[in-house]
Amino acid sequence: MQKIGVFVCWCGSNIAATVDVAEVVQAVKTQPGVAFATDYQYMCSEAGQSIIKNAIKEHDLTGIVVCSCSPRMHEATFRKTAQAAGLNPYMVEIANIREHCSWIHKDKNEATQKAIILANAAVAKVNLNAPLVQGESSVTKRALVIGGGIAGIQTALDIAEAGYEVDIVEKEPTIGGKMAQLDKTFPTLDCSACILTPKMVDVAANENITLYTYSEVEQVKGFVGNFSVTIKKKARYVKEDLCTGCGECMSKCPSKKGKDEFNCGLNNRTAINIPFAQAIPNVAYIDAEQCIKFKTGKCGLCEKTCSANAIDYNQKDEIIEREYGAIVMATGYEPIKLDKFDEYQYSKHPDVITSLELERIMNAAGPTGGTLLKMSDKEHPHSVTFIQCVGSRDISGRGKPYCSKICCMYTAKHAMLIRDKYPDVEVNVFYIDVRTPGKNFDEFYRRAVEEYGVNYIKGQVGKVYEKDGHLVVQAVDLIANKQLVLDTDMVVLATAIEPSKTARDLASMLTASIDTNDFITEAHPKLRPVESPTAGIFLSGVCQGPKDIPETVSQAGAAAAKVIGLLAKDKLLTNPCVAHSDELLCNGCSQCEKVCPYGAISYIDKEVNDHGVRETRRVAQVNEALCQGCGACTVTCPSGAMDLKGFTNRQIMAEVDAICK
Amino acid sequence: MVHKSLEQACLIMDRSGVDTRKCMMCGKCSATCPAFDEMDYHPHQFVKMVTEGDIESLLSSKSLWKCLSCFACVERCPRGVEPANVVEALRVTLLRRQGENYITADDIPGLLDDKLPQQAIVSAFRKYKK
Amino acid sequence: MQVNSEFKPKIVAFCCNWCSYAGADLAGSSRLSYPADVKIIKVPCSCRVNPLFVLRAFEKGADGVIICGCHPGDCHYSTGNYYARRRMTLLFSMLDYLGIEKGRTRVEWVSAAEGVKFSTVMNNFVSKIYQLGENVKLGDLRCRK
Amino acid sequence: MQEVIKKRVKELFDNNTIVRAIGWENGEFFYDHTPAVFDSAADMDVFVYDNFCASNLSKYLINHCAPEGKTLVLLKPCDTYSFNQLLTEHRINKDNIYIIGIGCDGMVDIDKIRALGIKGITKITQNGDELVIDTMYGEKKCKKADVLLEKCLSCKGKKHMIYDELISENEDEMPQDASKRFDLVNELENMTSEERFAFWQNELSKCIRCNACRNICPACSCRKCVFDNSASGVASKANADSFEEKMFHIIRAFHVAGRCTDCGECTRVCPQGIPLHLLNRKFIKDINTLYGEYQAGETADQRGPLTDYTQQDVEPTFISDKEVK
Repeated sequence: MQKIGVFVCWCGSNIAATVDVAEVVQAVKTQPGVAFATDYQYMCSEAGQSIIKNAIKEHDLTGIVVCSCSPRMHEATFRKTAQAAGLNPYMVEIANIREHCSWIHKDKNEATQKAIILANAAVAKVNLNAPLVQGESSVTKRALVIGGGIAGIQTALDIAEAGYEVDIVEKEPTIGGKMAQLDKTFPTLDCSACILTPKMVDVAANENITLYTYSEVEQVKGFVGNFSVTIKKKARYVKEDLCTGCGECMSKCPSKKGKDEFNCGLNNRTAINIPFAQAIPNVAYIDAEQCIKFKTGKCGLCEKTCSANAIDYNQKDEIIEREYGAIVMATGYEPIKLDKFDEYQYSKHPDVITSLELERIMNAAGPTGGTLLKMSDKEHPHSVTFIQCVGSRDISGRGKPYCSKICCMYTAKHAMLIRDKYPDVEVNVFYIDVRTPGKNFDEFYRRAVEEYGVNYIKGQVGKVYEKDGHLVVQAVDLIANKQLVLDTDMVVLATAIEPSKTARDLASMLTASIDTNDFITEAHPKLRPVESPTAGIFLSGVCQGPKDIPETVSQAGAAAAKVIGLLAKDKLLTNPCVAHSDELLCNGCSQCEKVCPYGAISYIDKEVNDHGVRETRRVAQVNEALCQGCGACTVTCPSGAMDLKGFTNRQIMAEVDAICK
Repeated sequence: MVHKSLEQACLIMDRSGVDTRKCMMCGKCSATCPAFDEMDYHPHQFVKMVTEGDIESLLSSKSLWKCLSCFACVERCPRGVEPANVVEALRVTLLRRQGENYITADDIPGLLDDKLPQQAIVSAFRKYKK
Repeated sequence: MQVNSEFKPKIVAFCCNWCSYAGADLAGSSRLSYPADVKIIKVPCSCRVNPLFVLRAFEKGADGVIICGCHPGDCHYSTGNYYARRRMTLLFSMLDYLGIEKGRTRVEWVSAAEGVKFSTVMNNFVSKIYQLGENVKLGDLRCRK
Repeated sequence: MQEVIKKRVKELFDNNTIVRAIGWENGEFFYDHTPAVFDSAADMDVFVYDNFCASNLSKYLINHCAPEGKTLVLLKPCDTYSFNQLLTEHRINKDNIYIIGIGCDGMVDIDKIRALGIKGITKITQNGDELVIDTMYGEKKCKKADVLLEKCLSCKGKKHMIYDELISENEDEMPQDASKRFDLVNELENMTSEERFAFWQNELSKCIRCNACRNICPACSCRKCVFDNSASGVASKANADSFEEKMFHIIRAFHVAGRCTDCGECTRVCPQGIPLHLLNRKFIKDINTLYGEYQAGETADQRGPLTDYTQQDVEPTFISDKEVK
């Protein structure tokens, strides 16, 4: 028989205002096994924990129930408390009477009765708890960063700096990501490439960093400290170790009609290509779908041109298997597709562009050499209209329900840069709200209005259409309460951003939680913002939520710090709530093996002593280091031989019984 | 006091099936509206006025009858607010106040004949069922 | 159907630790209420829910049993909810086949970010159980007081 | 046929291919054959094979294989499915087993003959499609098709799924019309919920928990059943009330869902005449419609539908939200 102590927390007024804690204490005292019960204002406080420790010693408690906030908040705290008093930490159960009770019910009697039932269920469970001992697992001292944009680069550099090996997997032929495509950065107007490319060079030069560009993560197995990852390195058809990046092949390549992805498809590129001058690695790749050699078997001009003999048309995709202790998601974002926003003519008129396209047009390495020109006739525009919130804050199903966060600031930047370089150009910005929370952000926006004369008009654009060869914008000025019809030469759409399309599949592979918008969920929105709830998976950059560059870099550094903290450990304690097979009940039928996602179950022939009958039987065996404790096997097992420690059949049924009493 | 009549606001929201509080005042409805210049109150204003319960001003406005029911505002609203449905609810409200031509849904079947266009029947039910 | 005004249903909600339990926490911290008739049991994964537990709950007098897990594809253990989905579909179909009201059992996918959904799901489920009334077809009469 | 089999098995004993054979022998009555273990050629003298050898011998291999050497088993076509399923689940080892697949044209239900009003039966012989029945009141005749066992009415065909050798005349015969297999399930499904409840309440209340259905079932072959295990939390030896009747039968059917070959033994052996196979068939029908056609035991390396999934599987709400009849 257990001797159970029950500790009911008031959580100040969070619980006590709705739940009569004294009544809960009285009620649980009548439960079998309960030897002691009390309440206190803050059980998690130093004083509260002392009450628990003292009671454990004084009453020789064998198990405790804390009726408090969610176990997700303080289960770990109270387990430590129990351990400090000499009790096995797994003899602790939490009855969640705050999130699941006091915070959602108003009627005090109702809430109190529910709290009593939740406490009774926890008591019933503890009655069947058994002490559990955590195992140990090793840590592979190497990290994987998925994504080679500024987030991935910063995380990898920080991890490498601490002396750990780190690999970057980037799906594009070069690292750099979106930041490499930007012209200037707000609010300082730094040249984006000038601040990014030194970091890219650092990555290439750092001996702790291995780069896998033009590569994708194919499969992830394992768990914190021991991930096993399959990486597919796609064939570049150019030998990375030989190519010098001289670009001679590009000048000779006759297939010049590929869309230049780096310039958002605004101009063309050759089939053999280096995305941009500062690409890392500075190595060409061949777009096999475009290459004449691959399509017809004839050509081979690049091979003839290359003095380094780097071209290899027979190169195959390479599969790389590596072990990692930690994985960082830094998969970034894409602007959304605008096919559902026909009213802005984006797909029909070349002078209606996205903000990212404008970045390329403004950039000296871009399709117009940095001169602001209309893409339709390469003429100088006399007026440019910006439309904000295109697809952001949209719950109609056409766009994204969230604020993309970066658009207000980059639009102010674009407007300012245009007015600065071309004072003759009239710039109008249609906005719903201008959001500028950030250091020097509002000052920056005000400068655009006050110093550079950008017209900010509160109101949205209803439609854009073409009339007599020029663009017309029909909009509203909400402050003047007027409908406006303006002629303009260019329209720039502040397009909503969404997580990279690869995020969902990767999250599935990593078993990281992901929300309905495909942002990866953090372990706690306030207190653990760079970790996934899945141990060993960390989040860096926009994959977790919209962010600008400074925020991304801070988060990248924070994720690196968490990774370093993990890799610095030699051993990790494992979850002791793992499956266990009773060899006397096991039929050896192999059904459990089939549903185990970790390959943790194997079968051995074992001599058993079944009530005096000695025989060799085929029985299931659980590798406790591999088992993560999901319990899929326990339900597959018809005889009930397979059970889950900490969540045994009898424990769960005891909870059911207590609730239904 | 911002709220003129919460009760009236609820009545219109109920009748139109539109939750006007979802509006974020972007003005896209007014930017889109082909009848904007004819109106005294504009689409984004209707929505705001319903939220605030200022129904009486709306009922006496000519905007109510200037709306073409083209549904461009419904189509483009990023918040799913459906201003045109608000207009329809306001029209119905006004219709119902005129005692003489107020009929109940039960009266309609008796008024139907074979030649009546489908659209008219549906619209009659829509008006009087609300 | 006769609705007993005194009727207070007993509803057992099995919630997976990673998504739905966290979703319930979020509903709590967002103060999104749902009836106190719902009592949550934490399980590591929806695939830990044995049909025996569901029947046990009904035996002991539950009027409704709901199982909540991560959305398919988002399982913390990759595949657990896929197995739970098949098991529960078949179990529910069997209960229906035996003439047990199918509204008494339900599976819903609620992520850690869906506090609102959690509360909506529970409100809807509870009102369904109020409609169905007391579970007399599948209870152990000895457990009735 | 009986003599051909007997001769061949004796040969196999004599040339030491096998050390044991599992077949049938006469029971209390001539229509009451029971499974039997033969340890020598001489033992085989009492072997029988006729219209009353319905029992599926595959399950006996779990506990009755000879410790050394090969054990022979006689399997009718439908029994081979159970055999494969047991192989899949590693309950038996093919290396120790020698299978003679024997032909079958359906087994006969003595109660159905009696139901025709034929009494005082002393002997039954088959003549083509007809059964010739000697009774104390003279010779009677009936069509064999009219008195087949329930399980034979949805015969899976005459083809053996696994064997070492065959003694069969009709191996290639196609299954007889099995389209009626789910007729009763459909009928139940089309009833109102209340009618179904009444039907099952009536049927399951007859259960005396003799466990015959469990013990005969080749899929239900746990070393120790959860219902016998005092530590399982659900142990029960007798049905105390209507809930426990349902609980036992739901769990029994659920534990074999996706593994049941629909051999029909549960219904055949139920002394209370409960149509237990209708529970199993409901699962089979649901599995077939929701997850694709699946026949347990067709081969020995299948992945069962409950240890498998697809990302697009139907949601349980499909059941919960279905229109109520």
